[in-house]
Amino acid sequence: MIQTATKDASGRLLPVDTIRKAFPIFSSPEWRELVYLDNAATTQRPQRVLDAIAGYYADSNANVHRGAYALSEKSTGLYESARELVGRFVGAPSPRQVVFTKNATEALNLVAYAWALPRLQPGLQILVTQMEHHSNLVPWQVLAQRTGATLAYVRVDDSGHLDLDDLRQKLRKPTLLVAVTQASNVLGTLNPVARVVELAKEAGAAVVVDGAQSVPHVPVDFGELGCDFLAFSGHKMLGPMGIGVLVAKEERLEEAEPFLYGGDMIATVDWHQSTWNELPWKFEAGTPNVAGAVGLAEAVRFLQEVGLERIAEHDRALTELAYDGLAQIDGVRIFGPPPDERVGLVAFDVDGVHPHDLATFLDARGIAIRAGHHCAEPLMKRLGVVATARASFYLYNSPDDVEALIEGVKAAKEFFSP
Amino acid sequence: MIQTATKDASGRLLPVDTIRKAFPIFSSPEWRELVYLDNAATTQRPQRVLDAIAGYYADSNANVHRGAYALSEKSTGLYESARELVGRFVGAPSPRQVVFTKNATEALNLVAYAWALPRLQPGLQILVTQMEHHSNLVPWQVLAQRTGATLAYVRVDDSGHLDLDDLRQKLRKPTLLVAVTQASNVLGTLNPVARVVELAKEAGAAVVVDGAQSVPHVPVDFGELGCDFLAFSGHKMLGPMGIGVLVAKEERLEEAEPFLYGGDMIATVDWHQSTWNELPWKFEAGTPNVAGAVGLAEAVRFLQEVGLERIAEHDRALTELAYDGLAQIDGVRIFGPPPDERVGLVAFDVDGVHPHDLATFLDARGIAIRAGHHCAEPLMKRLGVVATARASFYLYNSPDDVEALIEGVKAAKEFFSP
Amino acid sequence: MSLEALYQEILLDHYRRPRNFGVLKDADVHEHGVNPLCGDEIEISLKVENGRVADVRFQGKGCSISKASASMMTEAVRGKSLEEIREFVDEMEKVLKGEKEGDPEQLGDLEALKGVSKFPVRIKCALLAWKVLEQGLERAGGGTGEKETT
Amino acid sequence: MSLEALYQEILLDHYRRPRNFGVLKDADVHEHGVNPLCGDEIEISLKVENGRVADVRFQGKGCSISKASASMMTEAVRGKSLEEIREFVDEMEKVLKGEKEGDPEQLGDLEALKGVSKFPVRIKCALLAWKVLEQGLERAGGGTGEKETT
Ligand SMILES: Cc1ncc(COP(=O)(O)O)c(C=O)c1O
Ligand SMILES: Cc1ncc(COP(=O)(O)O)c(C=O)c1O
Repeated sequence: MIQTATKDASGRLLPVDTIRKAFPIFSSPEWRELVYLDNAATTQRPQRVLDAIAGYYADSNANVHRGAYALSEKSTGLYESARELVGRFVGAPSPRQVVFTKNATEALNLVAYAWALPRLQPGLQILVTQMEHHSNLVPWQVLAQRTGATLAYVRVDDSGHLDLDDLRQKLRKPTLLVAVTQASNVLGTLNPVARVVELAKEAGAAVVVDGAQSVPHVPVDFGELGCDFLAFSGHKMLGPMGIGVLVAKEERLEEAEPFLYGGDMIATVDWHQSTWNELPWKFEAGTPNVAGAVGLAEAVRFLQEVGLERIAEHDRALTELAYDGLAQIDGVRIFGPPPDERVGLVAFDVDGVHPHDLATFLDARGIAIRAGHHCAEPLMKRLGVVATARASFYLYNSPDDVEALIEGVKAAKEFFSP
Repeated sequence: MIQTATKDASGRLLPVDTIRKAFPIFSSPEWRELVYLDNAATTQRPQRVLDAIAGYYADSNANVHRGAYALSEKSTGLYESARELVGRFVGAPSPRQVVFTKNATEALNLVAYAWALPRLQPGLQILVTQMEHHSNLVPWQVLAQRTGATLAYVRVDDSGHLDLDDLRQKLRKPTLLVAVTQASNVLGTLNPVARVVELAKEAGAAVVVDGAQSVPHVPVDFGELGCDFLAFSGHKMLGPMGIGVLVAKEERLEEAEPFLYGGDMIATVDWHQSTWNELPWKFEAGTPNVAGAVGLAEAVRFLQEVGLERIAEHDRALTELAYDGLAQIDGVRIFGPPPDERVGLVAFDVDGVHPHDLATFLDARGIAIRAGHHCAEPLMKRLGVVATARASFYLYNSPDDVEALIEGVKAAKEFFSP
Repeated sequence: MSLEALYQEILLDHYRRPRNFGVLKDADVHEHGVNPLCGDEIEISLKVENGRVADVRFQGKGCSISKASASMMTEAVRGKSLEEIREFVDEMEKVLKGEKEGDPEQLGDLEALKGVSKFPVRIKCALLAWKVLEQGLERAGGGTGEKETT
Repeated sequence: MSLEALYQEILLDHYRRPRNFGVLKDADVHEHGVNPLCGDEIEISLKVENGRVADVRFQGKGCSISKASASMMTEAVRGKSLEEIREFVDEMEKVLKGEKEGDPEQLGDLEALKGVSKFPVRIKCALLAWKVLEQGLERAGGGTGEKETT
């Protein structure tokens, strides 16, 4: 349906006009003209995904796993094949290693509560990078406080790269785990996760990878990364809200305690003792979001048809345009590495224009960007700012969108500090 | 839209034919003839709810709370007004007391981790009833094991009622909390929660009410119950999967630790210390299921239009029919109190026919019931069975559905133990 | 899939009049198993002689499928070596999951279980007795012929 | 809602040339506040005499709205009693939330903040300085006129 073969003149862009037709919001009367550049927060959804959700409810809806009737079997089949598909998409060796959660944040908290908490103690260290999103940071901060373990930060250098020497250095202390984002939601930096994993393994530490910004935008292979845990969210990759994923090494899941307790995650319940279900259901308590999983599977199919490589290329082409255009504006400072070392987003500030004012100003011109700390306050401190503006791209954004952004920033400068 | 004024001949039933038209699954080619009697597991969804979800994605979709642009403001507005509506539906005094979770199970685990865990210690007791669903039981079992607190059970008598004398007796020991379901998903029993709360308060214990089976079926008022916590699930009340609710006293939420850590639940994050957001967001980490909340709000509107009183009456009329019809079959044993003391479900067993065989047999006749332990293994032990069959009703079920069930049970008896 | 295809006469017969029902007093192995899904329980007692099943009994509560499957199993495994049984259990699992047709001659009465493959949630019922048997054999010392009572 | 209605000339003027910017050396109250949403920070120093604001300064980082609001505030509260200020803050909150029209004469320059009510996420920016002021007054002993330095 989506023309992936036709490349545009520049040879790197996707056929945006065709793609936009697949997304109902871009033909809604209210938002037809919207330049939506907040994709790192959440993406829009194609009609196909909405149809998959509604279709599930209209002809397959029942609770899963325990129903001895055909409708429940159908629902269970859809749920479990969504798991297989989503798992394969990120190179999970087996669906046993794929746990559905409500979002990436829950997936990361699951790792914290179920695996890390029982293993932490004074003298042990958790390493996080200075560029983590709060979701891959605050859980570790709290665990450190609760257990007496140490929380230490791996430095981010001035160019927005992870300081691997600092990591090597810090790994000399006994370390339970390293928490690292594969792609920063502020700097855009694509971290060398496989290398981080190598160093961590040598030091006997496990690695938790936050894939919230990478899985939607670049091909990710869990096996190749070699990490212990990988978390991501459906809503940042064209899927519905309310569904996230944790992929993990089987061994880690086996040795972890359960996290949420209740229906479906048990094998047997006696008055004072219970035993747990097999993987991955041991970690899925209560009625799961079957429709969410089905919707996410459809989103993955959509992404696969377009092709992750091509999406990454498209993102990068737009990022280059934005980077170059913004860099030329007097007083604009861009945070993070050059465009070819990042995913499709650019965070920046404008001298004399507060990011919040910029966002409001652009909003009035129909351009949606984000302003704030982007749930990465420590990184803001590291960068010496309180907030930045951020534009983030996806497969339905065009060079015109980038142009509108650049013109908007210029006009804002003129308006606020002429 | 729904004719709530027209009562049928019996005067107690809803206009089922009209209502069924609102549910797409009942006009799907595959399930048009389905007699769906597994509503206690999950309900079907009206088209309006599906439209609300798709409509949200098509013209309001953005991340909430932090976006300084109009689309995000629209999305935030919808999310927060869904919270108000759902809160009002169960008599929550303020939206600050309404936390969205992914299901009732997460809501109950939230209470366990965030409020109870830091307060439990050896010498303190958790009281649960013998009729709790695993979701309001296993979390407490595990907390008791972890903290050295005692888990004790409040007796269920042979008629399926809570033994209040036993509760009074057991409350003599220092008790942190009493966990009680408002309606049993096996016995159907509607527990005298307000009375339980009175007794518990006298003893200085908090009360956690599992409303998963009551909120969808009878009018529930959080203030009148007087309990500290009330949990329920959207998918059991015509809403989408992936959304649940915890309503709580403000004081309890204020004094509780956060549960999931990450984006949106923080006020400030420093390198080694964070502070938390206001209620209710302190408990909502990561991107919430906005579409789920919007869908649940639409489901609540649907239920309000029909009227909870009328739904309860309809359920009861069907339950009486089922109870009386089944009781007349030789070898059928019904668990729990008489129909006028229960919500709309009947669990039973049939001499010589295993519940699983019965479910498969009925499925072949197009009747979906549940067979098993219904996530209540301890209760099964109390009843002296390993499994039961259960039929549960809702506003789209008709006397014909009940008739089909009764005839099916008779035929199964004939088939398996002639 | 019709009910009659699942609940064949021979299956119902084994359910109503289970063969080798009970406990072996002088068993070498007692093994117990549960299907948490439906609460079915089964206990198998086994006498092993020269590495072959000399005698076997089962008892327990369960649905028609788990009971009939257990009953048929007791008839099928007598005289078989532990190695043969293991292969047979593998084979049965594939047949029940619909991954294999199976050899009618070898299957005998067990042929009647094939309908289960069309009812995914019931496959566990049919497999329960076999899983417990396998577990018991492993505990008894596997294919080495060594014995151990539990 | 147009940009011009939000960013009125007078607001931009307060933003670009904030009034009473700085710190009071001999202040009775120093109060600091943060808007976690956007990282805006503000510090207010206040001299209180006979239960009335004798002098006031603010400094901090922030967007145009929070800065202009702070700047206008410093002009509006001078000479006011703590009780009057409290009422005024209540009033401002209602005006900013669009719940009330407000009295143009009383508002003065602050009238220019009314456009904020159409931009829900920006209301917090406009309220920040006022919240910090209120907090400082409370810390200073509330309406009782008692003083306390922090
Ligand atoms: C009484 C009761 N409590 C709790 C639950 C758990 O609900 P959920 O699976 O939606 O978390 C259920 C439903 O299975 C229930 O019947
Ligand atoms: C890098 C990163 N990690 C984690 C998250 C959290 O994702 P979610 O809010 O879906 O749980 C986000 C998105 O906000 C993110 O950008």
